[in-house]
Amino acid sequence: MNIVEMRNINKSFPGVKALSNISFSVKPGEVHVLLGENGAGKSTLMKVLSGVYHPDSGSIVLNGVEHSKLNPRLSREGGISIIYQELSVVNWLDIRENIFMGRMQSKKLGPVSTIDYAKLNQDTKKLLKQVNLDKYEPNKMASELSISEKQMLEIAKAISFDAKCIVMDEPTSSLTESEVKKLFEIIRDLKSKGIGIVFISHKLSEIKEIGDRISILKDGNYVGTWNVSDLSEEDMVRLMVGRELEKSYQEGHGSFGEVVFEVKNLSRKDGKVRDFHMQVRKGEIVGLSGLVGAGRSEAMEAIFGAVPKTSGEILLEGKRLTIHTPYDALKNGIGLVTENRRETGFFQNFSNKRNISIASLLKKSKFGGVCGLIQEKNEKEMAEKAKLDLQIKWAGDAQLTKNLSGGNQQKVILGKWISAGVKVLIFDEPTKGIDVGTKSEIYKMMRRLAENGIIVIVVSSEMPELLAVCDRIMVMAEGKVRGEFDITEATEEKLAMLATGNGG
Amino acid sequence: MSQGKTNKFAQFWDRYSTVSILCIMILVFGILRPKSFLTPANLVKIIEQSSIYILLGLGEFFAILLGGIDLSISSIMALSGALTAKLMVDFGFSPVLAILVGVVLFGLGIGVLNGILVTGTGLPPFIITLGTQAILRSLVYILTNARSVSGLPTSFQTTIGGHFLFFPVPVMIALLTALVLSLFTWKTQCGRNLYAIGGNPQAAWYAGITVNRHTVIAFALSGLCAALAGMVNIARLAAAEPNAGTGYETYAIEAVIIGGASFFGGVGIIPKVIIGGLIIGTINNGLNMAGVSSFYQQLAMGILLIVAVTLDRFFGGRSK
Amino acid sequence: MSQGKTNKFAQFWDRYSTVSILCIMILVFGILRPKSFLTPANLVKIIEQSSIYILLGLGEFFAILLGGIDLSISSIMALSGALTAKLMVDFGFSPVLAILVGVVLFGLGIGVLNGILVTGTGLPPFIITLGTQAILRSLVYILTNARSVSGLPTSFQTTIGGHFLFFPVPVMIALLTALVLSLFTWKTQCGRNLYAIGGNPQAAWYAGITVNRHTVIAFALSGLCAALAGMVNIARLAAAEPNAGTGYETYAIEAVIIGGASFFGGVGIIPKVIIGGLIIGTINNGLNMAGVSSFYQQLAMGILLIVAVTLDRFFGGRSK
Amino acid sequence: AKTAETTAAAGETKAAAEASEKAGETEKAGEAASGDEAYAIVLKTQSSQFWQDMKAGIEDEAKKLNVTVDIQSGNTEDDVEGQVTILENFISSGKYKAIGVAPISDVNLNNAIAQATKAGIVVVDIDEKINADALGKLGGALSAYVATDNQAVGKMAGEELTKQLEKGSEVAIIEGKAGAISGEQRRDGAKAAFEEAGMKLVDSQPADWDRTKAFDVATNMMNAHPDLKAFYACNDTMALGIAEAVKKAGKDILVCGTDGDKEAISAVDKGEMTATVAQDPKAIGAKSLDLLVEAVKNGEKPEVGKEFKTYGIEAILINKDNAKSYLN
Ligand SMILES: Nc1ncnc2c1ncn2[C@@H]1O[C@H](COP(=O)(O)OP(=O)(O)OP(=O)(O)O)[C@@H](O)[C@H]1O
Ligand SMILES: Nc1ncnc2c1ncn2[C@@H]1O[C@H](COP(=O)(O)OP(=O)(O)OP(=O)(O)O)[C@@H](O)[C@H]1O
Ligand SMILES: [Mg+2]
Ligand SMILES: [Mg+2]
Repeated sequence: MNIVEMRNINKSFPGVKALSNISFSVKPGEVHVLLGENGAGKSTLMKVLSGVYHPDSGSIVLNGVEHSKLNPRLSREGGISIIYQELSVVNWLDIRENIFMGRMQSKKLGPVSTIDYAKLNQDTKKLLKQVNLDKYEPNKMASELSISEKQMLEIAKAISFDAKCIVMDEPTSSLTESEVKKLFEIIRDLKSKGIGIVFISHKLSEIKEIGDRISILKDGNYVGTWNVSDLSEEDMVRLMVGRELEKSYQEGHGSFGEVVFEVKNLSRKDGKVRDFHMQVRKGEIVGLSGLVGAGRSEAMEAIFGAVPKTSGEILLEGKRLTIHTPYDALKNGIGLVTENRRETGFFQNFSNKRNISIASLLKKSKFGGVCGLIQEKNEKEMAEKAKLDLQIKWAGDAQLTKNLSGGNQQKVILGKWISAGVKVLIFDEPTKGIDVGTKSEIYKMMRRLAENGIIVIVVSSEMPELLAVCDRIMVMAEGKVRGEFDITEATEEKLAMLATGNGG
Repeated sequence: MSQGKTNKFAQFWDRYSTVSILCIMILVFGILRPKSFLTPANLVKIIEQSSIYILLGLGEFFAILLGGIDLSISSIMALSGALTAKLMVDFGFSPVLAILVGVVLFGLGIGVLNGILVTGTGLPPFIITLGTQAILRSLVYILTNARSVSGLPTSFQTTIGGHFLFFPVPVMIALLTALVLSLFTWKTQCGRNLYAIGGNPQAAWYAGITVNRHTVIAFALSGLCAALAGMVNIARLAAAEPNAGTGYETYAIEAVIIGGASFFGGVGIIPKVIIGGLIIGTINNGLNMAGVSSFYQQLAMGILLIVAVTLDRFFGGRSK
Repeated sequence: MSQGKTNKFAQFWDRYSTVSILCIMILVFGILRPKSFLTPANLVKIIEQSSIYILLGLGEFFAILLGGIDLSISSIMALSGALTAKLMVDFGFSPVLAILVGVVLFGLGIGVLNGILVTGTGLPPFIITLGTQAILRSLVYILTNARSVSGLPTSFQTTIGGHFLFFPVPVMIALLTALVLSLFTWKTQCGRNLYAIGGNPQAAWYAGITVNRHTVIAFALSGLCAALAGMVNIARLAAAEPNAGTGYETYAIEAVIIGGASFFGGVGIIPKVIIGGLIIGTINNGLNMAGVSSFYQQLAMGILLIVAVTLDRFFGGRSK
Repeated sequence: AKTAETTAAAGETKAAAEASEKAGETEKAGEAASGDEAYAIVLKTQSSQFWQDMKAGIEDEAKKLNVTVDIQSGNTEDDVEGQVTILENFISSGKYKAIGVAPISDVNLNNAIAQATKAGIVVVDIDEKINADALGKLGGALSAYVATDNQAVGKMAGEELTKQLEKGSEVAIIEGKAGAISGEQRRDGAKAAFEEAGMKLVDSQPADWDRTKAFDVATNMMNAHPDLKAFYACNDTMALGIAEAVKKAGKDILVCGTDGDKEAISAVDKGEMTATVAQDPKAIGAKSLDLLVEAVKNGEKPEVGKEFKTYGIEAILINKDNAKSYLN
């Protein structure tokens, strides 16, 4: 019998049909993979299951009980536990309170029931051990954990429910490799206890490794369900994108011009980056690899002037640049596509047009962006051009960027920097959470930029990505450059060895 | 929360909610007091009386646009008025010079100070301006020794407090300020940047916007508008009062919020602030005209605030 | 912004900043006025006078904990006080019954109403409670016809306004309330849920916490504490004043924020609110004792607010 | 307490004469009082001219009598609790044997006064008439009451206006803040005068003692009642705002204020205002201090229920005829 049975679910948001007539089920002890492009409706389907969204029609059977409308509490009582795509850790609560949020063990104290912290500590310690976080005490503030540790905390929380079905919405996108291994161990253990898992990821190799069955969604429609072993990675891509993806990653031409961009002994005030240096030649794409926390994003932020640095020289086309703020960087033709689109990439209250034009306008302005006039005609042309160049799919240049899918948001951000005519463009995790189709488009775009003489630097935690787009890959660890490989000699193993500090 | 409201009414309301509320109010008061309320003279009066609320609202708008708030505007209004009056009366400054020093320089200066305190400490503007509100009010008392300053030059009074082509000059000042600020928000880089910062301060920083500098500018504009309100006020009254404007920051906030700006920043337009200010003026005038007892006036104001903003929340698209 | 401050002083300050500020203030006033300020009688008076700020601060704490604000507490304080007084004086209720109806039921009820308005409309608490502040104040005037209500039963006065084992009863009430609420926030599920909601409302909702219900509870507590302040106040004055508490929401907010709570929600503890309230009481008392003119008292309050919160911002760990 | 009220009523008529007569006597009292006696006075606020003048009057008198006096006030005219705190602090400082109070409402300081009585401190009531009944019940005692009778003030203003108006003319009142007793008494006095003279009171609204509000409210009233002939304002701050509104409206409407602020007197002199009923805050302040000093000199102890005297400081009508003489 299925532990979860969703039938004919329909769900619309203003202007979008997110789910049409989707049915979905989970059997005990299986890992059921959900696959689809960005915006296909995976997260929405799971949020319907967890009661965050109410479906327009359709029914959900949990434990043999039929529901037409759930809420998070009811869903949990029905045996569902979920790790949401967006982290839901409360920074100002400690670990145990995060795990047991809203359902802490109580004991009677006269007429009132009070929280039983002793019991809570015990339970927490057990869970932390399971997810390799036992170096922390249960009363450690969650704010002191790194992003990937927070994700592990979410996993601990999810397994603490004794749920019959655990949903994991892109749990691996912010985990390190060893943590992914740990997670898979946990999943296998849960399976053996007869717990059903829904697993969402854009990383096809992971799906092959851990999945049992796979359901594919496309634009809110149901494509089909298969056994994972019956599909090759190519099949998956074809089914979710609806066409064949040509193996697109063409390599660079091997021979490059002189060094045009150079960073020398860059150190940050907070010590997260020390003595960083890099050289980029004309037409070359340089990648930056390393473990989470190695200081790659931090180095890029420092180049970009977003954080104070204590030392460092930045040279572009032989000229020394003075960069104290992102404004200075922009003025000197440096752009940064940040790691976190939503928080630092674009303006939720701005239309596509405005999001694209902002940097170019700023670049033309004076006195720290204070003086300058706006010509709307110009803006419109700029947006139109970006749309054509980058093949952005939008309903119009006046549509709010926040209503685009992740991939298209990313393209808008790209459009912003390209319109500003940057000479150096730094990409930080450019394809995080972006589906394979869009990914290959973005790779092509990077190559095109490099061919047009723009310096392209790519920071990524996904080694296949770096191996696919870069001409040279540098490795960082503990805030320092550890070494570099030409693409012809780089392999995942070599990169990993250098990143973890073994060999060189 | 959204209930698929793609119907005509919602669209209409989204665009015209604030104007509609104003019209409904005028209609209601017009029906209640057809002879006294709906006269051209009274309507002009309403606009004149609203000019201070509009000016204060314009300033507050910039603080709220950044997702902050400026509680000190009422004190700035009083201090600037008192200073300008003192300069003319006790120090013999010419009106032009007094306005330059007491309104423009002072207003901008004190606003810059607010801005520097906010950006320098990183504290919520609510706290900083709560502090400066108290400090500045106390400076008004110290400056004036809690006495009103009268005997302003006639030329000052008849120009700023007078009429120009039938229209009261305070109205002209308010509308002109609104026009300039509208252009500023629509057509200049700086204005655009303020919206960006209000929408997402972190993204603004990463896009190359000098966030602190712009925050200071927003508070400077707030200070300047408050000082202009102070100038209009002393011209209208022909005197500067130490207690002037006490509690008026509330009117300003109401004007901005009723005008559809979001408390979370990044949303709102100047023309709607004007309507917001007119709404405040109309209620005050209408309730007077209708002879509503003062006990009930606050009641009406409170209910109106909640109802207007709720309507906007549910049918308007903007203030989410 | 953090500058690697792992030194001893920072750690100490993080924990004891609020207490330290209080101690410094007591020291300063003690040196200025050794004979009148630092007497046991005066110190007890300070605590007694602070009891209203503490009670209001305790209520405000819950609104701020959720990342909101409650501006209506001053009006609730006045209305509850007036109602309770009327019930005893005009309707012959026994004190116990009057307190039950006028303080407990009324305070909770009006708080629940605030909460329902906030959750039902989805509007910022600032706007809603700005509205209810005006509405409730106007109801006080209507209820009392803007006259003070005196002639409270002696039993009421001597109990609530009197002493118990040397200690003024208002102090006992404030401390008892603080104790209960401390336990509530530390030891109960509901209390912890409030922190979770304040820290990350979406995460709380995902975790199955009934966010709306808890928001209503927070405002109910705010209302109850304000009503208790109203009760203490009428007992202290031996009368209910229609203007009671005007502007006191500011003191409450200051007490909470000086006490280190964050305006963004999710951070803060009750004991520090008590210290915050004591700080407000000490400044008021100390400035009186030092014979500072009322002009300069506001000045001092404003500066102190900014300085205290800035110190906490730069050396304290929590209120980021 | 009942008897107190009756003697108070009787005392009122004599008061003015007594006040002037005693000038010489108090001088002697001053000599007798030793230099380090300290007195305290709690005022309503210091943020208006009336209270500033009263403070000045007290300070001048203190210099004359060679005593020290500490004067404090609330931050605003609404701050009923703030005043209590101040009075309590004065009491608990233990420095004072006699304290003067100008309460915001008729009862807000009662409980604190009762504390003063218990501490053996003599209290003189200034300006706002305390509800003596309620005070007595709480065990508080007053030594004297110094004020101008606000109802009489309003009446005087009303009569001055009606003198210049035809019977049946439309008149309006601009009140202070809702609930402020002194304002209400003035309003009631003016109302009575208008009724007696057969005027038609068309509107009476508060403008919160605020000049801008008074300006706007008056403008609106003139629009609503085009035949309006006169305004009475419960203080001069508002009267000046009204006068400005009248001037701007280009109408010929009488405006009478209250308090006798310098600015108002000069407006009367210039014909911009019709009249103002001046209280003499300096005299009120000085008299209050005299009484405090005298009580201490006489070793007076507070006695609950004892009758206390009322010293009425006469209000002065200032109109065009005598305005010059008050403008030094
Ligand atoms: N809160 C919302 N309001 C409006 N539309 C939404 C909302 N949440 C999701 N959608 C829309 O529903 C559709 C499905 O989105 P969903 O997040 O489920 O995609 P997804 O498959 O999880 O994509 P990804 O792989 O990027 O996580 C999209 O078109 C999205 O825009
Ligand atoms: N509020 C909204 N109203 C209308 N459509 C929306 C809204 N939000 C999102 N969408 C639609 O949802 C689709 C995907 O949006 P969404 O933000 O969920 O993408 P995503 O891929 O999940 O992003 P990410 O990978 O960064 O998490 C887009 O087609 C967009 O048009
Ligand atoms: Mg998703
Ligand atoms: Mg995604």
